[in-house]
This record gives sequence, structure tokens and C-alpha cells, in this order.
Amino acid sequence: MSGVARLVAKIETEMGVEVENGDTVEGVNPEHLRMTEALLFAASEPLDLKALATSLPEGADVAGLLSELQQIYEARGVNLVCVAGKWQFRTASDLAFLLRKEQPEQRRLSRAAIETLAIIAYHQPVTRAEIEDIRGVMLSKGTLDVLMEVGWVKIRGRKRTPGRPVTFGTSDAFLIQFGLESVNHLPGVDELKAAGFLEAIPPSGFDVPNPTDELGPDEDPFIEGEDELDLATGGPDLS
Amino acid sequence: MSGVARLVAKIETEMGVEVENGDTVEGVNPEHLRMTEALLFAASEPLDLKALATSLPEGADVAGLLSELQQIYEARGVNLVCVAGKWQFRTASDLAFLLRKEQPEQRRLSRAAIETLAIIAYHQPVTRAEIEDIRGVMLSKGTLDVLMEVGWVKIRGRKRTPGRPVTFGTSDAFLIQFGLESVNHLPGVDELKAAGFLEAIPPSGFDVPNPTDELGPDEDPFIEGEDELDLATGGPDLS
Amino acid sequence: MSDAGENFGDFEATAVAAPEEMLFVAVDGFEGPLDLLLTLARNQKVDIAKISILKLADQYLEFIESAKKMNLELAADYLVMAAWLAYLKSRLILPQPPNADGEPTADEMATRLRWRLQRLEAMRQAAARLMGGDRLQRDVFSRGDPEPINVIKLRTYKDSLYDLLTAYATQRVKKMGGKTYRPVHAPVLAIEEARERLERMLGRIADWSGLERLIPFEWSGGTRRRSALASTLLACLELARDGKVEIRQMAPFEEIFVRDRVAPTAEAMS
Repeated sequence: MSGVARLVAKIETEMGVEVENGDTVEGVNPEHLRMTEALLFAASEPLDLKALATSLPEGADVAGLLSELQQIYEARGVNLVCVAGKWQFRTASDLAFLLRKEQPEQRRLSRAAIETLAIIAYHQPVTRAEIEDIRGVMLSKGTLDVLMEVGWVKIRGRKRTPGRPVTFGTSDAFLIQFGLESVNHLPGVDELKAAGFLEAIPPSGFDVPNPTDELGPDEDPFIEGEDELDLATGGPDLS
Repeated sequence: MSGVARLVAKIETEMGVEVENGDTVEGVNPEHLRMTEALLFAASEPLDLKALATSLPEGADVAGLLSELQQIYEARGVNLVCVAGKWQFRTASDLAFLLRKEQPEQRRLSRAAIETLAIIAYHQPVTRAEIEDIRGVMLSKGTLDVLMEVGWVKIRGRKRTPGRPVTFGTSDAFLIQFGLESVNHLPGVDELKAAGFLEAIPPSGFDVPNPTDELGPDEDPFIEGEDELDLATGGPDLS
Repeated sequence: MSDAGENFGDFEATAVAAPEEMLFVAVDGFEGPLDLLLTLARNQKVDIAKISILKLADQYLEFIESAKKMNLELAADYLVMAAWLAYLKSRLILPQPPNADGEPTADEMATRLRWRLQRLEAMRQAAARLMGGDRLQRDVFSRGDPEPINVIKLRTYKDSLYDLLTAYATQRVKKMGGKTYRPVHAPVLAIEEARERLERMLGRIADWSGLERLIPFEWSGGTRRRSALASTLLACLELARDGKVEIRQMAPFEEIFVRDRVAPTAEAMS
């Protein structure tokens, strides 16, 4: 038994004795203290003063016991907390990290999502309608949501066209994930061909845009707070 | 804040200082102590050393922390106990009177089931025939079923005797339910052993079975799926 | 601990009954003959280790007799025990015969029975102690409101630049309609066409012309030439079969020469 534990036990069994600083220990009944501790520990929900009072022996100083217990546990791994007038033991909030388990989970984007991401990357700034035009398929509601949630796609601005549709682009997180220095470093037609991503003879008229981070000539910067979510998942750009 | 609480808090934050009697406080890390406390408090099940070690910072002296905590809580309303080799906070047993009310009635076992459970606990590994020999009566079909269903009794293995009867033993759930560290801590086990009542049949002075979780010298491990239920309720050991 | 009496109430009830009262207890109130014997033994109010087996046997046999008189249905094992006890009793009363080949003596048998009764009694006490001990959620309680471990999924994506580019190139090319596979049709000079052409030339073919010189000019380059050569050769073979031309090749893979057999000029020259 370490010195501290011994001392703690000693002091706790000698409640009421004179302590070095001259204070007299206030007289909370040590047996009542144990009972309160057990009651609070075993309870399936926070207990109020009344519930404690009915369980404890008559005349027990419930408020005094609680404040005593609260102080005993103040610096411990478990604290006595009062929520909405009810008392319960909770693990200390600074130790919450112990009760969290991080579980890595590796996933892949859906085909629609990675295609959409690629189109946004190459064709940025691009509107929803333009993405749909390039893919030849309507964008399902979740696809852009997923990309924005993962953090690879962001709203860049608005196009100076009727309806002022928002424009999408890629984020820094996108560059990091795909190991690109900047969006200009996305391979062009010749590189795609050389690397075998394209057939030797691409269909006539095939062309890969040169993506850029800069605002386009007909693009306004996006102002935060312009009911972002709504626009991202089906705003006026659908028209 | 009362004098005691203040002093306790003060000492606990000053772990490692010289204490009046000249002892030097042994070095359990106070932060580790708080973490262990929080982990054990938060858990709904008993935790073993390994589970604690994976949650605590590397190199934490888990055994030292546990014995320190056990002593800190020794005289409290909540105690740290070792059950089935795992650690759990439980209310102090002398406070049972305070908490017992309002608890739902536990399933009542028949007298035959209670006796059979005790015989299995003290005599394990034990065959059905041996249980019947001790009780002087055939085991009815349901008795073992009930004990296995509650989860207190499990099939341990097979005896290397003709017919290879299955052997029964108690589970961790049994130890947890009855607050036992291991089957060696069964109440009165030493006296029963000394009196020769736990010896094999007939009492011949040799082959003294210890109630043990380990496989006996003439016991084979039970292989799951060996038509378990059938054997449990009336297998070849009946012969 | 306090629960021992409650759980074992049934045990107590049978144990305290006086022998004469027990006659009215149905036999099925006992957990077998050993239980009945133990109950009788406890009524002797002495340490079971020192119990008189002779007296115990008498009590048991008396009990069975009474049960029989009351027409109680007795299980076979009660009767087996009765027979065994009657035998033991006779052996205990009669003078000890010389030890017959390793058979246990009456005293050994009595000791063994005493030991079995003691053991059953010991196990019952152990059971009572076990059941009366601190039971979880009956006497001692675990945390009433445990705080579960929060599992946080750290989601990462496996998608690489390769996946991105593949998706892009595939999608774009597909959309542009270039993805449908159209096999390139190699130009073919039909055999019929070659034959018709040769037939028109009959009579005008120079003596022993090389096959190469017989193919049409517009078929003389690239893959077209191969097809034209093959068709023309086959046409020549057909005409040779019809006796309209002669074919000659000096050695394998040497040039093939064709001669017109129709043209009168050619005949004059040969």
C-alpha cells in the first residue's frame, strides 16, 4: 500500500479530527458517505436530493454529503456532477478520450462520385448543369453531398449567367489525397494517352480542359452563408 | 470544502512527496491512476489487465495501479474487486441492505439445480455420472440444461475413460455473478479439500482433483459441435 | 449471505421432521434414497461421521415398509437401497467371515456409506454458502449507468490518382461516342472480281507474265496488294484448271509466272 493510499484511508476513517491547518473537519457521517457513494454508483439514472434522502437513514445531511463527495472526487478520474438538480458519477470530462475508440475504415468512392469528382477536377469551375451535361446523366442528390462531405469538392463561386448557378471546384484536401501539386498538374490529353488512359486514337473533338484555381472570366467568388447546402444539392443551377 | 476532502485532494495531487512518517510514496503515476479509475468506472463489464493496458498509455504499471486503486477504495461505499481474473467496481457488500430493494427477483433455481451447480463448481472437471454419484440420484434432463442456459455451466472437455464422457465446469459468468476471483476462491474450498470430499470416487488417497479451469490429466478439450446438446443432457457417460 | 435460509428452506423442512411424522411425507419429497438416508441420519442428531449405520439401516427399512403399507409407489432405486441396506445390516450383525477375495468388509461398506452421506451434506452446505454469498445485482451492484465506449470511424478513401484518371478518361471517351468498337475492314479483292478481270485479259496476257503484273494498279499498295495477289492467284488456278492459262513456279517462294493458252500469238511464239 502506497503512502498516499494509506494516508487517505487513515484520514477517511478518522473523520472529525484536527487537521494540521487548524480546521476542524465538519461532521459528515462517514457511513452515510459510503451509502451515498454506493447509491449514486448503482443508480441507473441521476438521483435528486429527495431520492437520496428516502434511501439514506433518517436525518442524513444529504446536501452536506453530496458536497463532501463532490470534493473528494474533484481531482479523480470520476467526478460527482449535478445535472438539472440531479446527481450522478461521471468519468472526468478531460478523460473522455479514453472512452473513445477510433476505428479506421477504408472506403472507395462510388463510380458516380469518382466520375463527378474527376469532371469537377478537370472542368472547374463547373456548374451542376455542366457536370450533368458532360456525364450525360442527372446527378443524384447524394453524389455532390458525399464529395463535399469528404472535403474534396467545394463551392468556388457563381457563374454570371441567368440563375447565377454556383460553381464547383476541388479543395486542397483533394490535391493532398491525389498527390497533386496543383490542379494544373492534372495530366493533359497527351499525357493521358501516353499513360494508356486513352486509346491511341481518341474520338474526334476529344479534348481535356486545362483546369485552374483562378476565378473564371464569367465567375463571381462565392460568399459564405448564401444558403450553401441548398445550392449544393439542387439549387437554381438545375434550371 | 471540508478539511478531509481538501487534504485528500492535496495529497493526491502531490503524489511522490515525503509523508510525515518518513515513507516515500511509491511512484504510481497519478494521471494513470485517474485513467484506470475512469476506465473501470465507465465499463459495464469487468476489465482484464490486457484491456486496461491497451487503453492506458504505454508502459503504465497496470498491476500496481490496480492494487493502489483497490486500496484507495477498500473502505469506501464502492470497492474494486477482482472477478474471474478481471477487475470491476462494485458496491460494498455490507451495503446490500441499502440497495437490495426494488431489484427484480432473480430467477430461482430448483434445489437440484443449486446442488448440481455447487458440485460442478467444487468438483470440476466433473462428469454427469460423478454428479449423480455424489447426489445419489439421476440427473433429470432439465437440470443441466437450466445451468447451461443461465450460462454458469459449460462443457469443458471429455474424460479419457471408456465412453469418453463430457466434463462440466463453471464459466466466467459464474465467477462474475458470484464475485469470485477464480474457482480456487470458492468459499470453503480448502476445508472441503482437506476433508477429502473433493477427491475422486472412490476415496483412494490419490488422484485428488482440484477444482481447476485447466484441463485435467485425463481430460481432453471439448470440440465445439460434437453434438453438444445431446451429450449435455444424456450422453454416453450415462452408461 | 442472508439468503441462505430462504433458498434452503426446502432442505430445512425435511430435515426437522420427526421420524414418525415423516411417514406421512411422500417419498417423492426426497431427492433419492441417499437424500432420504441423510435426512434420517440428521435426525439421529449426532455427527454423521459417528452415525450408527445399523440404526440408520433400520430406520430406512422401516420407512420403506410404512410406505409400502400405505401403497405408496416406490421408485426402484429406493428398493435397491433397501435391499443393499438389509444385506449390509445382516453382514454387520453376523460374525465377520474370513475375508473373501478382496470383497470389502461390512465395516468398510459402512464407512463408505457414512463418507458418502458426509460428502453429500458437505456439498449441500457448500451450495448454501455459495448461493448465500455476495451475488451481483442482488447484494453487490455494478455501475448502474455505465458509459459506453464511443467508437469513432476514421474514414479514409483508397481512391488514387489512377482511379480518378481512369474514371475521367473512360467517362469522357464513352460520352463522346468513341468507345463503341468498330473493327477496321481490310480491303478485299473478291476472287470472282479477280477472275472476271483475268478472263477479260485472256488473249492479251504477255508470255510468262509475273503474277505481280496481273493485279490491278489501284490494288498494288499496302494491304490491298496482299488481297489482290491472293485473289488473283486463286483466279489463275481456277483458269488453269479450265485449261485457259498455264502457271509455272521454278522453286518454292519463287515468283509465279502465268501464260495465256488462248491467245494465238502466244502459240505462235512457243
